[in-house]
Amino acid sequence: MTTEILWWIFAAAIVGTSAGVVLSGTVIHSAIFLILSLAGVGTMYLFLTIEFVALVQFLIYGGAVTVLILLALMLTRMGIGGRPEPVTGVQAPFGALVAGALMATLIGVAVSTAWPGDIGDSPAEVKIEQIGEILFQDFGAPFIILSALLLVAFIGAIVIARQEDGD
Amino acid sequence: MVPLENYLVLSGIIFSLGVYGVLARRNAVLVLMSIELMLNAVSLNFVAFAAYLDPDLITGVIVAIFVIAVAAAEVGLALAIVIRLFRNRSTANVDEAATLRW
Amino acid sequence: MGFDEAQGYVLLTTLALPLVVAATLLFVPGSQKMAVRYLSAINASLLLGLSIYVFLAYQAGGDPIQMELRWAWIENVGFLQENGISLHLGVDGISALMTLLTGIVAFAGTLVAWKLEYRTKDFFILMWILIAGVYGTFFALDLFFFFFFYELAVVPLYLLIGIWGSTRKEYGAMKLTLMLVGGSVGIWIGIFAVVHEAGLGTFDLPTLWAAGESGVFSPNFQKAIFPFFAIGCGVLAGLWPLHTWSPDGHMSAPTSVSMVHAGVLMKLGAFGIIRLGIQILPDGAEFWMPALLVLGTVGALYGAIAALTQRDFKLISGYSSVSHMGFVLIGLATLNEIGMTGAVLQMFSHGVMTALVFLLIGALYDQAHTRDLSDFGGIAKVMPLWVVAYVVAGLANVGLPGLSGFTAEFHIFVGAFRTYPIFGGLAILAAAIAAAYMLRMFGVVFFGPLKPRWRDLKDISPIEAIAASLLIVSMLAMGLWWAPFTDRLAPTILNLPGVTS
Amino acid sequence: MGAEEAWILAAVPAITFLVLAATGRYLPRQGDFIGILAAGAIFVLFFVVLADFLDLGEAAWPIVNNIAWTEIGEFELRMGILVDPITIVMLAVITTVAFMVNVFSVGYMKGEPRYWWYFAMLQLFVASMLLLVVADNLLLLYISWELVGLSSFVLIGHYWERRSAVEAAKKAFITTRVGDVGLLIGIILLWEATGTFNILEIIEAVEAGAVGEVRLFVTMMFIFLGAMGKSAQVPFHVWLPDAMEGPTPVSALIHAATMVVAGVYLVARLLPVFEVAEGALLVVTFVGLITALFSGVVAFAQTDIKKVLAYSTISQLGFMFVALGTGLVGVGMFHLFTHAFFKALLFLGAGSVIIGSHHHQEMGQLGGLWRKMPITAMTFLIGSLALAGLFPLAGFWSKDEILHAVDSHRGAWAYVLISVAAIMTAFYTTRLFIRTFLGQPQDAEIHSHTRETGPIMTLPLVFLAILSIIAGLVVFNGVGDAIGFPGGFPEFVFLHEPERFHVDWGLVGFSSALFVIGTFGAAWIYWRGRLDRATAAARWQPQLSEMVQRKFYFDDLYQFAIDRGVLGLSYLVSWFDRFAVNDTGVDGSANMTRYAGFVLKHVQTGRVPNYAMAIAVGVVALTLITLAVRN
Repeated sequence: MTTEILWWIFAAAIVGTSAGVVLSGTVIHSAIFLILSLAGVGTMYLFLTIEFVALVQFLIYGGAVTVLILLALMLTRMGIGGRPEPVTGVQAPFGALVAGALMATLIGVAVSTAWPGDIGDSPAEVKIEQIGEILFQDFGAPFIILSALLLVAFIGAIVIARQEDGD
Repeated sequence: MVPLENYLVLSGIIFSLGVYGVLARRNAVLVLMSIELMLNAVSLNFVAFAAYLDPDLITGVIVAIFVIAVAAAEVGLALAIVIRLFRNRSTANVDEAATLRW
Repeated sequence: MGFDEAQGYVLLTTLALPLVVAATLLFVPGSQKMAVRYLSAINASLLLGLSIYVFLAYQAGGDPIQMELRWAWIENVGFLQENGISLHLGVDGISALMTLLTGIVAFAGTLVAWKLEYRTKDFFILMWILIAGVYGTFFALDLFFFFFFYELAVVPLYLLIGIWGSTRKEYGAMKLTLMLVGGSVGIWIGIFAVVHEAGLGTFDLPTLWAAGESGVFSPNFQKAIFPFFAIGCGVLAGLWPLHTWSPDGHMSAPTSVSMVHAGVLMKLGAFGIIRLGIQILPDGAEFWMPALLVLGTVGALYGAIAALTQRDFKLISGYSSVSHMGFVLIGLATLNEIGMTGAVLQMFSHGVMTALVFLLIGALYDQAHTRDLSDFGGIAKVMPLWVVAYVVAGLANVGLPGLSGFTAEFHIFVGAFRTYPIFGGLAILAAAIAAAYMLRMFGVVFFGPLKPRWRDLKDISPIEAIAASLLIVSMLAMGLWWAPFTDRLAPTILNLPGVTS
Repeated sequence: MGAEEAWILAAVPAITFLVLAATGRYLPRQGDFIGILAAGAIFVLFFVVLADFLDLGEAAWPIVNNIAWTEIGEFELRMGILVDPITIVMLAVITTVAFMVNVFSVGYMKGEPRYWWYFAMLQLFVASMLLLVVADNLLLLYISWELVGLSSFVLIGHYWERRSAVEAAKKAFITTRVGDVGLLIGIILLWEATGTFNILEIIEAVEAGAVGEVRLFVTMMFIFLGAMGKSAQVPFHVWLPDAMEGPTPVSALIHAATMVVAGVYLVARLLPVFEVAEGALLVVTFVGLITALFSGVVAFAQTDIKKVLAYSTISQLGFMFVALGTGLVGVGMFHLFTHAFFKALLFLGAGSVIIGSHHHQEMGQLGGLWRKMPITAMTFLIGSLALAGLFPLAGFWSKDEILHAVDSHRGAWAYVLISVAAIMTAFYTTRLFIRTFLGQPQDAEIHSHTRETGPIMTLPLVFLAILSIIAGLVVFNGVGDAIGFPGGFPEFVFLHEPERFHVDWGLVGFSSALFVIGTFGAAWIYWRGRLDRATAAARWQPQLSEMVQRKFYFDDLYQFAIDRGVLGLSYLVSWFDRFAVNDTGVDGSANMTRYAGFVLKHVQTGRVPNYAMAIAVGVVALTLITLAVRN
């Protein structure tokens, strides 16, 4: 029972912070909301008893990604002051409409579908060993390719962002 | 206990908020953040399915890990582009960058 | 290795030789123009020899398809089953004759390109790819390779015209390529529809023909699919009103490309109508043939009438090609033995005749740099051989007995009268108009007083004369003694489904 | 060699043609002697064939010899030769005239351009003409029919530096080709009905009633179109007078004696079929009559010697058709036979005049040549009298036969009209002779330079003159018997029953009366080169005179039809092709595509949010559609 109440609280927090990300007028606020939202999703993984993913979520998202974003904000001097200008584009109302429709669809599908298995049960516990085994045995090749992708992406990022002569 | 539907609905809401952000906001960094929201929603979906429907073959969890890793790469690259854009055009507003046009 | 199989390798050699030469030419330095020319000339002679061999070795009384060779390529994969896609070669009477035509025209075309100076090597590479495509289409007994080679023949044209052409070459090349490729789309759709409907998981033509005869394709299916083949191939065959690439394309194309194009490539279209349309979908052919007949007749008359007042040599030839290919369609549309034999004879006849015409126009244009009829006058004085050759070609065009045009047209007329007398009469009328436009051109250009500015024109060179005489001999051969041709064609054609005697 | 190998007659000049065309220009004398040798050879060979033919005897006629040519299913074609009395008559005419013309040409064409080519083409013509008359099937006949047309085209256009010659050649080829369309259609229709091209088999089948009445009539009309074109019958006659642009010996050979009678030959050959086709022969008579009268009138107003002769030829061809129209093949062939000699003579005589007077052929510039060119004048006189029908020259007998045939087979109307035509013949012939050879020289300058031509030209004239005198006598039974034939001409060439010729003195008197009226009429007007009466006649009826001089406006009408009709249509079609089919249809669709691209490119704003929006809308829409479909 306690878990459920906690879940609802966290769920509400996630929705609130996510809304904060997209609605907030200041970019720096959005960034902070994003950190909170990501952390909230991390707790959701805890609720699902998959601690490893939660850990990864906290470390990588909460740590690395948000730091990157903040760094970018600083480099582009966007978060700080600046001219007051509309934060949303011209197609914002239409975007809201589409997003709303999408939300309605997704919720509708989620609720109306009869999911197989006994949904009332709590989720199965997943051990880290299990994840490790599957990750390194069944998904060995994708894992390696992924690491290559990361490498390429970061080299690419460096190349793109590098200050060139004459810039 | 919390049923599967709750997770799905939650992830749907987050995803839709992300979509709204992508469609509505002008700032490139914010668009990027919205994309992160969407990715998170998807990860949550995967993990929830994995935990409820397929506890033995926890492929969904693996996918979530991959998503996080790819997201990290993507953010790095995207932010580099944003910095570049800002440096060249002094703006990070996506609707002012129209070089994709014919 | 049995004899017939060994002959299959003759076909393979004929097909591969131009490709090998094209590949070899890649490694010849572009500055070595004479080497390129000699290599091409040797290749052309070999191909001519092989083509003559294929034609003569085709046994008139034997199996319909001879010299078969099959190399399996993709089978038992996905929906493909036994012999799914295989390099299946073979000739029947029709393709044997077309092979001969290709050999002759390619040989003549190569000789004519002798004096080409601009990017000689690239020209010949493309030319040989084109020729290989032509041979491949005539040999292929597999729908996939049929289409593959068909496209292989069509695509180099764009470059050949675009790079080496004249008058409005980009326009001509683009129009020609777009229209032909548009037609190809129709063929491709048709091919897939047929393969899917047959459900045999194979592109093998003989298998599909057999399937067609056992009634796999319902009449309604045939009626629905036949137009794809007929129009798709018809574009290349100059089917009215999809002919307009012909005058413009010919006007732009360089001489030897015009020769090969009008001489052989247009025949691929008619050949495709037989191979794909009539042979796979006889019921559809029967249903649509009256329409094709009307279009053919309109084309025959229309081309002839339009040619009456043209002022450009090549436009006259372009329109007369439309007219002559109209005869081919009339012949095919009769769906009887004589008419269709005539149609195939006409394909050959028009091929050599039009190749000769373009050869001569090219020889004149190279010196005069104009093709306007009214610029000329009395050039028989300075170019007697040229004029004699042109008159021979023109008379073949007119359908004068003793030359191939008559043999072909006569069979078409007889066939047409058998099924559709009125259209037969109209076809004869179109042939009579041909006399008017040809003689008009003769009168204006060749005869009358010689205009002083043309006093220094030179007659055709020995190399061109060799090419021209080969073509003239072919025309005379068919015009005087046509039994070797009809003997090979008639059994094949009677063997086609839905063809009456 | 016997009659079965009559094809050799055609092969000899064919080979000569190849030799001359290939090597003629390099040979001494440009190879003219080869041409003469070949012509002489076939002239001799003809007698060999004839002897063999007569030896074989009537029972063996017609002699047939053919080989398989092609076979396409049931469509079987055999090519070969057919020698029967009609063929023999044609062979006699062709070989004789061809020989004479070849010899004459040596003199006439001396120093002319492309001398060797001229001789080569002459041989090609002779070869095709001989092939035409020995052909045993209509296809081979059609092939050689076209080939003679071709050689005629080339020879008319021999002086192709002259624009008028080129135009004339073109006109000749195209006009006859219009008729040939009919001929080819007719041949194919006959094949459709009988399943064969073989002439004898066709006749047999038709007589057995294989073809329906209406169909047969239509078919024969198509075939007759071909004959009309080749034989220059109204309204296809326009090419023949223009064809006089060719060298004069060519006119003698092709446009008087041989090629133009191919149409007559064709009708004679298929006469049994025409007979079966109800009404077809009436049409033949009718066309012949109209032509005979029409061109007789036009000949009055011509001032060019060759043009007069050309219209005379047209008129005489009309006579032949009239004769065939009565169903008497012997009569028609007989006139063909005699006409060939005296008309060739007249043309060659005209050629001699042209050479003698240094290329003048307008009667207005000649006159009084009698003294200057005695041999030419004498032979020309014989030819003229034969043409006009003086007893007992060749033309008299054949014309007599025609009158007789018309009298007995067609009504009085035809008899009257053909008599009028005969008077006209005598009239224009006399006019031609008087104005050319008698009276005062119209142009003293020309007259003073005129010389008689050499023996190479006068000898053929003399030879033909002799033939013009005696050729008519073969009509007599006794003459025929004496030289080995089964009898006189009508007993040799006949359709159903041989007919013995009897002199009908009443008819002789009538015919001579026609001759006298015509001749003396012309003499009264033109005697001694006076033109005042002729001018007075012209002034009396200026419109009529104008009409005759303009040849009843046929040429103008055709020119109008071609310029406004055919060429106009061609411009229309070309315009349609360029603007409707190409610019609108083909380029139009290309431009549509381009325009669509121009318009639709604005969808590509280049702004990422817009694209994202599109994606989102698409996703939502697809999801909803999927759901809708699934439920």
